[in-house]
Amino acid sequence: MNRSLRPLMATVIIFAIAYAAAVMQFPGLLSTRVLGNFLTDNAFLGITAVGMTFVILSGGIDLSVGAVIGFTGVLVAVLISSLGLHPLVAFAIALVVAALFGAAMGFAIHYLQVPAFIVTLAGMFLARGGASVITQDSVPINHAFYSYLSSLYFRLPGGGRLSFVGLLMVAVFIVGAIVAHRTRFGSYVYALGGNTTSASLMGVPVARTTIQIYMLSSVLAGLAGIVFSLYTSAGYPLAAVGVELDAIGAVVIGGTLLTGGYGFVFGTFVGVMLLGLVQTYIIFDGTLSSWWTKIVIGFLLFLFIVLQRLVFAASSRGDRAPQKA
Amino acid sequence: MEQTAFRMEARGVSKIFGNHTALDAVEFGLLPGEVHALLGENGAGKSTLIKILTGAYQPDGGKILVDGEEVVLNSPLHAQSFGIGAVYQEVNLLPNRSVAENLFLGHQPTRFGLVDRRRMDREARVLLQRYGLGIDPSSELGTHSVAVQQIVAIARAVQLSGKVLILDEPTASLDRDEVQRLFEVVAGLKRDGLAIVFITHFLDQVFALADRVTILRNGKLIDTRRLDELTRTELVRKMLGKDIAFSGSTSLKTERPVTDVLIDYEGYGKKRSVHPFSLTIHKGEVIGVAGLLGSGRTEMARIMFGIDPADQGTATLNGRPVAIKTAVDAIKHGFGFCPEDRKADGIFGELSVRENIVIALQGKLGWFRALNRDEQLDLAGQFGEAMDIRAASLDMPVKLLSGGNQQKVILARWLATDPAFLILDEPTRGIDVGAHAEIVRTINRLRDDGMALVVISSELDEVVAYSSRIVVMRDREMVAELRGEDISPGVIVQAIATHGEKAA
Amino acid sequence: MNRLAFGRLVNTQTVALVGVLLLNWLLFPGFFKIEWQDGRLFGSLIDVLNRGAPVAILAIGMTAVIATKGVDLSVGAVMAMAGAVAATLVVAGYPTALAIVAALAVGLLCGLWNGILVALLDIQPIIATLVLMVAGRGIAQLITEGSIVTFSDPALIFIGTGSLFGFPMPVVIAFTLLVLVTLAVRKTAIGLFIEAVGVNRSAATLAGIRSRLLLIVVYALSGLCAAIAGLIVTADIHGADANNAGLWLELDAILAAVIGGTSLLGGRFSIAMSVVGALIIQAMNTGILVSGFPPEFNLVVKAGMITLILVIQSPFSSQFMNWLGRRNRGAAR
Amino acid sequence: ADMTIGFSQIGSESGWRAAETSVTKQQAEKRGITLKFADAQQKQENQIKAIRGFIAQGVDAILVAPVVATGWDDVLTEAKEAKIPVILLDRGVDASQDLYLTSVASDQVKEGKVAGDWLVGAVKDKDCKVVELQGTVGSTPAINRKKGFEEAIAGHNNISIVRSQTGDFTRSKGKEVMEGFLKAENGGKGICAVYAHNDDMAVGAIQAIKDAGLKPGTDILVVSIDGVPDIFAAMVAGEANATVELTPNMAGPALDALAAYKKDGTVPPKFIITESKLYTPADNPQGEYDARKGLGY
Ligand SMILES: Nc1ncnc2c1ncn2[C@@H]1O[C@H](COP(=O)(O)OP(=O)(O)OP(=O)(O)O)[C@@H](O)[C@H]1O
Ligand SMILES: Nc1ncnc2c1ncn2[C@@H]1O[C@H](COP(=O)(O)OP(=O)(O)OP(=O)(O)O)[C@@H](O)[C@H]1O
Ligand SMILES: [Mg+2]
Ligand SMILES: [Mg+2]
Repeated sequence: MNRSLRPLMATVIIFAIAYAAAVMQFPGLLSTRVLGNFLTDNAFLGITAVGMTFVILSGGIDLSVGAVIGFTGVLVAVLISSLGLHPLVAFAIALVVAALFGAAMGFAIHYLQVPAFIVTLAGMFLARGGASVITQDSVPINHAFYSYLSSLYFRLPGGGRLSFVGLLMVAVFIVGAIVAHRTRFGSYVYALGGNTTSASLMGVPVARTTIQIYMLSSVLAGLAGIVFSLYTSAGYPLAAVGVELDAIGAVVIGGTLLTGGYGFVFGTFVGVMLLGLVQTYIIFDGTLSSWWTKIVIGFLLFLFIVLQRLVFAASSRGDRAPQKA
Repeated sequence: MEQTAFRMEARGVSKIFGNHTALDAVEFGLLPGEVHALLGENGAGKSTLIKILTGAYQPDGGKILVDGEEVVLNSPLHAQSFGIGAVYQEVNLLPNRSVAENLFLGHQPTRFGLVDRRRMDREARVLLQRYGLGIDPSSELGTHSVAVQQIVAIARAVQLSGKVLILDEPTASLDRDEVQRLFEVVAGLKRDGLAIVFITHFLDQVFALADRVTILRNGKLIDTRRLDELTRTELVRKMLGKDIAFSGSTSLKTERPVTDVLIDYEGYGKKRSVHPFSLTIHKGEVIGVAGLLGSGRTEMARIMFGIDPADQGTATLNGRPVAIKTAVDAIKHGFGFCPEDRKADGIFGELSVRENIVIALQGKLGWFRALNRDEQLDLAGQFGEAMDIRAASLDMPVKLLSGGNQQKVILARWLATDPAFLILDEPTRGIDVGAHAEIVRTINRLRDDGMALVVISSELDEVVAYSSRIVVMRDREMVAELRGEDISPGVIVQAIATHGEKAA
Repeated sequence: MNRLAFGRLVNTQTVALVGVLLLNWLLFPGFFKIEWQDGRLFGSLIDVLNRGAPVAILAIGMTAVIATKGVDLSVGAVMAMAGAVAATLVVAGYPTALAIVAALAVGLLCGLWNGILVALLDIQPIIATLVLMVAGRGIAQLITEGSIVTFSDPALIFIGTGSLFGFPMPVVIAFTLLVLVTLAVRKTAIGLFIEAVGVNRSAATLAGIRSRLLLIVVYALSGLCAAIAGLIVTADIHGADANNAGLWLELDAILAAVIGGTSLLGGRFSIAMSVVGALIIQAMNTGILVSGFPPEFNLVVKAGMITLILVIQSPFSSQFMNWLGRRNRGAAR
Repeated sequence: ADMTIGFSQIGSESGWRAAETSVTKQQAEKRGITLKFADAQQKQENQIKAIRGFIAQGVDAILVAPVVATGWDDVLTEAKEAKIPVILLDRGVDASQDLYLTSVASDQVKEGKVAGDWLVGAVKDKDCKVVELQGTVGSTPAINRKKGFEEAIAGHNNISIVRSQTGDFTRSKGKEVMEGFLKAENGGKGICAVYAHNDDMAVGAIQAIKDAGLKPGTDILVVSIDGVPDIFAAMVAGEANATVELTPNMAGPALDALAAYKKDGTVPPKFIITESKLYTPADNPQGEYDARKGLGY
C-alpha cells in the first residue's frame, strides 16, 4: 500500500471502531437524526477544515480562521440588517473581503518571510478586533431568503434532516479533494509542503501559490462564517472562538502531517466526523462535568494519536524487506 | 540586436553574497549541439552561475541572452519556458510526491483540466526505461535511494529542456553503468542540437563527453577552450592555479603487515535490512566497500555505527564484546561516521562552520564539559586548515559554503573527535580534483597513523587507490572479499557481476 | 570589546521596546515616573516589568522548545494546574513550602509528559501539547471544582505581590530565572545541542547528541517555567482561578519568542531577546490600558503593532535597507 | 415521575457559573430528576449540538443557559416539533416566545441600575469620578450592566465614568486594569469609586488598590455585581461597599414551573425574573458568606 495512505487508513479504522463502540452503548447514535446532525452541526467546521488542510499540506498554518468566521458573520449581518442588502450580495462582498484578507496574509508570509503562525495570529487579532469594532452586540438577521436557506433540508427516513449547509459541506469536501489531488494547483501545494526550495527550483510559482493557499483558506473560512450565520441567523463578533484549534485537530487527526506534504482531504472529513462523534458521545452520556468533559476530550485526542502511531508503525513494518532475486 | 551563434550566453555576469563576490564579470557562451563542461574547484562559483542561468538567482551585474536576445529570467519556471532545464547539485526534488509527479510537476498531462494520473504514470514509466530504471512511477520518491532520485532529476531536466540542459554534478552518486547510460542519453540530446552544460569533478568524464570547457576560479573566468586543445595537466593547472600530483592514482598498494585487530563483526546483521556479515578490521587498515546502487552499503554502515542497531551477531572491539545500540555508543567507542546524504544527515545549515566542526567532539564530551568559544575556534581553525576548508569566516553559516566544502566540514568534524575507526559513506562525492586528492591523501595518512577505516565509494579507481581490502556487496549481502592482487577495478566489476549471475 | 557588547544591545527588539515605551509616554505623560513608596518602586514602567513577568517566564521555556523546532501549547493549562495545586494545598493546611514544591513538581511532570510524547512517541509537538492544553485545564478545574480557591497564606502571596530590593517578586524571579537558564544553556553545551537538534535532528543524532533526552529536558524546562508563572499569577490574586489562569498565554509566549528573533523552524535562539519580546507585548498591553482607548479597539491596535514590529524585523526590510543604502552610496559617487 | 432533563451549560468560565451548575444539579437531584449535563466550552455551536443531541435522545425537557441571545430559532423549532419543552436559564434569547416554555433570568440592565443607584445614594452631591471594569468585550452581561449603570447615573452630573476598560470578568485582569487606572489617575487620588461588572474583577481591583497604598471601601468605593462569597468576605473586612446579587439558583424556579406544566399543563409566565438584591456591609456579610460557601462558587 502507498505509504502516505497509511495514516488515513488508521484514522478510518479508528473512526469505525469508535463509532461501533459508541453505538453499542447508545443505540440512538445510529439514528438518521444523529447522522443528519453530524453533517449540519459540523458544516462550518468541515468547510474551515478543508481550507486548513490546504494550508497545512503546504507546511503552513492558519490561526485566523475562527476570527474570520466571526468577522464574516458580523459583516454579513450588518450588510443585510443595517444596510438592507440582499443576502447574496452580502455573501459576495464578504467572500471578496475574506479573499483579500487571505491574500494579504499570504503576501506577508511569502514576501516578508514572517512565519505563518505569527502572520495569521496577527490576522486573528485583526479580524476579531475588526468584528468588535463593527459591533459589539450580536446582530440578528431577519430576511426571508435567510430563513429559506437555513430551513432548507431533505427529510430522511427516521426523522433525520439532510440540511443545505450539511450538503454544502460535503460539496466543499468533494471539490477540495479534486483540487488537492487532481489539479496542478494541488500538486504545487504538496510541493511547497515537501520542500520549498526544491519546489521553487522545479518551477513551482511559490509566491502565487502561497498567496492562493491563504486566500483559499480565508475564503473557505468566510464561507464557513456565512454557514455559521445561517446556522444561527445572526452575526456575533465572538462567534467561533477557538475553531482554528478544532480545525487543526481535525486535519491532523485525519492523517495530515503538520510539517506539510502528506495528507488527504478525505482524511480531514473523517477527522471532523471523529471530533463530532466525541462531542455527541459526551452529550449522550450527559454525566460529565465541565472539567471531566475537557479531560475526556484531551484523553481521547491522546488515544487517537497514539493509536494512529501504532497502526502506522504496524503497517510500516516490513517496509524495506530485501527483495532477494 | 546583436547576433551570435550562441544558444545561451552570459555576459559579464556578477553575483555578490554579502561581502563575498561569488561571480566576477563572468562570460559564458553555449553553442547548440555541444557539451560544455564547467570546471573549477569547490566554491569556484559553478553552481552559482548555473543558478543565474536558470533564474534561481538574479545576477547583480551583467546580462543573459537566449538566442541572441537579452532576457531577464525571474524564476526557474520562467527559464523553463525558454526551454532551459537543469539538475541542481543537491537533488532538488520532492521526496513526498510520487516519482511520476516529480518528473512532470508543472507539466502534468491533463484531461478536462484535471491531472491524468494514469497517463502520467504511463509516460513516466516509458521515460524512466531510457535510464534503465524499472521502478514504479507511482511510488513515493523519498523511498528511493539518492542515486535513483538523481536519475529522476536528470530525466525531469532532460524532459523539460528544449534548448539548454544543465547538469550540476549529475554523476556524483551514480555508478558506472548509470553513468554510461546517462552519457548515451546526453550524446543523443547533443545530436538533437541541445546545448548541454555539464559540471563534474571527474576529469575522465569530462574528457569522455565534453567538447569545450570553461574554467572558473574564485568566481573569475579563467578560460574557455575546446577540449582537444588541452591536456589533462593543463586543465588541472588552470583549475587550481598550481600543479598537483595525482596521488590518488599513483599511490602504491603496499601489502601491509597485519597489525592488531580493532574490531571484529561476527554474523552481524539486521533482519529485513542486511544479511549477517562477518568482517575483521585491523588497525591501520582501509576496507573499501563496493557494490551496485542499492546493494546495501549504506545500510551496512548504519548498522556498524548503531544508527539502525543490529539484531543478530556480535561485535568485538579490542578483544572485548561491545553493544552498539546507538550512535552515542559508537562514538563513545571511538567511531566516526560521515553520512552519504550530506544535506539531510550531515550539515547543520544554520549553524556556523565552527559549530559544525566541533559538534561531534562536543557530543562526545557531553552536556557539561562545554568547549568555550576560543577552544572551538582553535579546533575549527586547526581542522579546517587540515582539510583546507574555504570559508570566508569560521562564523558564517555552513549552508553558504559550496557543496564540496560542506563535505570537508563533516570530515573535519569527525577528525576532531580523534576517532579510532571511521566510516565514510561516499566521502568524495561532489569534491573537486584538488580536494579529492586531498581526501585520498587524508585517508592514506589516517591509515598510516593507525586508524581503521571503512570507505564506501562508487568510484572504483578511488577505492582501489586506498583500500587494503575490498568487500563487495550485492543484494544486501556481503558476497566477496578481495585482497592483494585482486584489488583492481576489473576484478571488482567481475566480482559484482559473477555473483550477480550466480544469484540470479 | 565594550563597543561590541553595546552593539549587541542595539537590535530590532530593543529598539521596538524603546519605541513602544516612548509611544506610551506620548499617550500618557506620567509613564516614566517611578516613585519609592512603602519600601518599593512604583510606576507604570515597574508595572510593565511586573505584569510582563509571567509571560517572560513562559517565554524562557518556550524559546528553548521552539529552538528545537517544537512548540508547547500546554503552558497556559499547566499554569492553571500548578496554581490550583498550590492553592488547594495551602487551604487544606499544608506548609507553604510543600505546596510550592508540589506545584513545581506538577509542572515538571507535565513537561516530562509532553517531552515523552514528542521525543519517544514522535508525535508532532503542536498536537502532543494540545492534549495537555485541553485536558490540563480540565484537571485544574477538577482540583478547584471550578471555583476560585482563595487563600491568605502570606508566604505564598509574597511570591506574587512581595518585593525584594525594591522590585516586585515576579520581576526578581523572572530575572533570576533568565540569568540561570541563560547560564545553563550557554555555559554548557546544551545551547549548542538545542540549536543543532532544531536545525537538523537527524544529523544531531548521527553526531552523537542524545536528542531524545535533550527534547525531554527542554519540554520539562518549559513545564517548570509554566509552573513558576502559574504560582506567580495565583499568588498575585490570592487565589487559584483554574478557569482563567494562563488562558491563551501560550500564544503570548510564542509571540514573545518570535518577536525575540527565534525562528519557529528551530535553530538560533536568544532567551534574553524573548524576554524583551515579552516586555514589548506587555508594554503594548499597558499602553492600551493607560491610553484610555475604548476596549473594542484593543485587538486591532495589538494586531497593528505586531505587524509593524514583524515587518521591521523581516529579512525583506533589511534587504530593503541594504538596497537603500547601496543606492544612496551609488548616488553619492 | 422519572424525568430526564438535558442541561446545556455555557461552560465554566467563572466561580458563579460553577455555582450555577452545582445548584442546578442539586435542584434536579432533590426532585428525583435525571440531569444530562453538557458543557459548551463557551461556544454557541456546541450548545446547539447539545440541544440537538438531547432531542435525538428524546429527553423530557431541556434547560439552556444561552451564551448569546441570537441564533436559537432553528434549534428551538426542532425541539418544539419534537414536543420537548425548553426553559431558558440566566439569559433570554431573541426568538419567538412560543418556542420556549419560560425564561428564568435576572434583569441584567437592572443589576447595573441597582449598582448605579446605590452609588448615586452613597456619594450624594459630592463629585465622583468612577472607573469601570467591563466584562468581556461583546458579551451580553457586559453590554447590559454597562447600560444599566449609565442609566442610573445619567442626570447626576457630579458622577462621571472617567475610565472604562475590559477586565474579561477575571480577577487577574481586574487587578491589572485597576493598576493601570490608578497610575493613569494620579495614583488613584482622583478616583472616588470603582464599578466592576462582576465580583471577581472587584476582588482583583481591591487588591490593586491596597497595593497602591490606598484603602478600598474608604478611599475608593467598590461596587459590583454577582454576590459571590469572596466579595462578602471583602465586605467583612470593610473593603467592598456593595454588590448586587445574581442568584445561581435559576434551576429551582425553572424546575418548579416545569413540574407544574407537566402535571396539569399550567403555563408559567414567559419571564420569571429573579430578584436583583443589593447587599451592603449592613446586611450581615459574614452570614451571607457562610451561607454561600458550600454552593460551589
Ligand atoms: N546563498 C549564498 N550566500 C552566500 N554565499 C554563497 C551562497 N551561495 C554560494 N555562496 C558562496 O559562493 C561561492 C560559490 O559557490 P558555488 O556553490 O557556486 O560553488 P561551486 O563551484 O558550485 O562549488 P562545488 O564544486 O563545491 O559545488 C562559495 O564560496 C559559496 O560559499
Ligand atoms: N535501482 C533501484 N531500484 C529500486 N530501488 C532501489 C534502487 N536503488 C536503490 N534502491 C533502494 O534503496 C535502497 C538502498 O540501500 P543503500 O542506500 O544501503 O544502498 P547503497 O549500496 O548504499 O546504495 P547507494 O549507491 O545509493 O549509496 C535499497 O534497499 C533499495 O530499496
Ligand atoms: Mg556546486
Ligand atoms: Mg549508499
